[in-house]
Amino acid sequence: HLPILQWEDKRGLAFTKNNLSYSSNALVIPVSGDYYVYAQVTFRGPIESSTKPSSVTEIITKVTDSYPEPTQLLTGTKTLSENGNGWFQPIYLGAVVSLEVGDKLMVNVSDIKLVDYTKEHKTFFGAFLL
Amino acid sequence: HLPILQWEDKRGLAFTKNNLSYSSNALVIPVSGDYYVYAQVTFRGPIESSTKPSSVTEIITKVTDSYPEPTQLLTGTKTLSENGNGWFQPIYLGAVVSLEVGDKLMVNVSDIKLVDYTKEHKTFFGAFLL
Amino acid sequence: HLPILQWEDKRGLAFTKNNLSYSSNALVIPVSGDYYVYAQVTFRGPIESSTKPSSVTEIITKVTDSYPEPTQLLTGTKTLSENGNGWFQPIYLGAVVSLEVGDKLMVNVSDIKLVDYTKEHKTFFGAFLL
Amino acid sequence: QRHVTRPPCPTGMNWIETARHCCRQCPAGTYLSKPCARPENDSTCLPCPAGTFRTQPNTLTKCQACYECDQQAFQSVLSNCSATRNVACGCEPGHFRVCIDDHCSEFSCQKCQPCTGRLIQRPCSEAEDTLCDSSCKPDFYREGDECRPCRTRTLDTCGKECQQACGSNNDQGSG
Amino acid sequence: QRHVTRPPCPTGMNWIETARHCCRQCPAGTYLSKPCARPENDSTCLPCPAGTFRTQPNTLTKCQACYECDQQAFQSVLSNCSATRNVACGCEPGHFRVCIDDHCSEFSCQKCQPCTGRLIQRPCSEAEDTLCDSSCKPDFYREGDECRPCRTRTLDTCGKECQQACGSNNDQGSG
Repeated sequence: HLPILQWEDKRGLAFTKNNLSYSSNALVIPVSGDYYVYAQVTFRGPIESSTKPSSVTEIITKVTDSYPEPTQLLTGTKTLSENGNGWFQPIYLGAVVSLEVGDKLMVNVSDIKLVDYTKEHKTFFGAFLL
Repeated sequence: HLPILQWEDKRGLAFTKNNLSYSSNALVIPVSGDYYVYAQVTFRGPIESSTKPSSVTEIITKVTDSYPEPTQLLTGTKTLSENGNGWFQPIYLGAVVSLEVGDKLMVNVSDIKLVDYTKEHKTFFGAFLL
Repeated sequence: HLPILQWEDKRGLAFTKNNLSYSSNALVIPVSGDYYVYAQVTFRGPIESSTKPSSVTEIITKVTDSYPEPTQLLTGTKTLSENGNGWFQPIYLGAVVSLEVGDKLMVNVSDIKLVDYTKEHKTFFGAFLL
Repeated sequence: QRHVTRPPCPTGMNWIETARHCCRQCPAGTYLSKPCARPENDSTCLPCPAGTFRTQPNTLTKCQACYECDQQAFQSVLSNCSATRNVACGCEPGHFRVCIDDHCSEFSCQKCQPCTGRLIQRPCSEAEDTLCDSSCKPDFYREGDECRPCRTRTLDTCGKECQQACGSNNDQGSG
Repeated sequence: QRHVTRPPCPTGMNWIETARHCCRQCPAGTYLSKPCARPENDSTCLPCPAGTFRTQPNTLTKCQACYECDQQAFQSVLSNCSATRNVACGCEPGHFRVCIDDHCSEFSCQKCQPCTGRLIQRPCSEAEDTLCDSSCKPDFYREGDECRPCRTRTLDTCGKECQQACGSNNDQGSG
């Protein structure tokens, strides 16, 4: 499967509330219900590795005890046409999904090395109960 | 007007709740109030028809009994610069709008043939009452 | 700092409610709490000035009495690769942030002249209390 | 919540959910400020505030915000927004319209090409760029896909075509 | 709600939050319609409705929606979606797969190149474009990076390479 992003959950703008907790790279759902789940990943390049990626992908996935495989909830895939040197490509995803207590939400990306992790306001991930 | 997208409202991740119902390509508003309305359409190409589109557009529109014309609520227009072969372009839109009971919400696109309908987590549409 | 966008808060689709008010280019927070804040800016070109921008940026910032400098809450930066004539580039941002009563929310952009201000459904800004 | 199907209103009237009866529509250019107390009475309609419009009779509580013409992108106002009609935008003189999508709901205005050194087959218009003649005007010679005035030719730049167009008589050349 | 850590369920069973006990998993191709009343009883499992599937034993209340093959982008169905397996897509004949990302979870189907005037080193396949021989076939001459049939050569287009490939004997030429 695609690599999983790790998140800061305490410092700066990050916070968890209403029992929504963050552990081992996932937001853990405390109460069954409908949640608005969202995430933005800013991708950027070029990076050392020579090959220029032809696309970047961000996927919000759900892992649950009731099923052995992760479920893809939201996906953003963008092909890259920037030729020059530096490029930036933000992908925002957000939607309402039905979740069960104990479900885990994670963000996968096509290539972790392309993720701009330098500023908390460029790459972020969250959810709130409706 | 621009073609209207059709949606799956029962299978897989799709669901309707709290009397928000889906009929004839539209979400029907059960109760007047402020709603957060959102939609993502993933466009992709090339497709058979030779001409390469110069842009793609997604519009969330409202139809109401109180007015004979649809109202454009949210619009995302992106010009395409991918030259090569396969290209992907997601457009996400979301905002709070005031709606009346009976109003209908729809998603229009510049070209239905360019919409990636193959996976439910790439193209989605929804709303929730605040 | 980057230039601040001005907003229409009464006419057409625009409205303010539940004491969330708009004054001197900012949404003023009436009650402390967690808000889902969002904004879309559609950038477009070319415009008179010859130089073609290499990128566009949208930032949602917070100004608070407790700190002399604005805080960047959400940022979307996209490099431009459209060469031809007309280009369009929408950037959508949205996330939950903790705000205090009296905090002011604003939208900054890399270049005001590149903002498509012509249609209210292409560039918009809002927030709602969770 | 019992979902009652609403009785259809007679033409010219719309169902008002808050009043739970039909009311007469407000004319174009106005909006519904207060619904009629009873179907027989008139609704209170107010004119659309400046900067907004309604092209059709309606029972909406707000008018639509006028679009604006993109003056920074060489657009010009063909007709201003009125209470009953949205603004209409075109291109400034010397520019023509390039549609961004096939409905032309979005368009950019591009500079008309000047046809230097050529005759104009069809002048630039709102919808189309100038169409230049393929051959060069008299006293102009072709170089690549440009037409250059004969007087600027020099001995070494004046190839076969140039001599044909400008005559080989050197004293005319600035060379 | 006191957050009690759940006792692990025996293999083949999952914890059911609503029932607050473990229940047997439903087999692949079905979903949990009603949880078991007691761990010893069976859960009520129903087959996945048409257009949905579950590849693994589960206690989910819904099946996953099948993907669709992108027929407009020259994809073809290798195997249909079944209750236990998602659809599998490939490329139509005469097209090969171009992966959009290195996991090839997304791919587009591109027309195989025809190798006009060249021998085929390796035919086009699902995974790769045709590999054309670098030199031209007999009775073909090279022009730029194309191979043209000798019979179409004319006096002024038939340079050195062309004469070598097609022979200088003019009566064969169409010139």
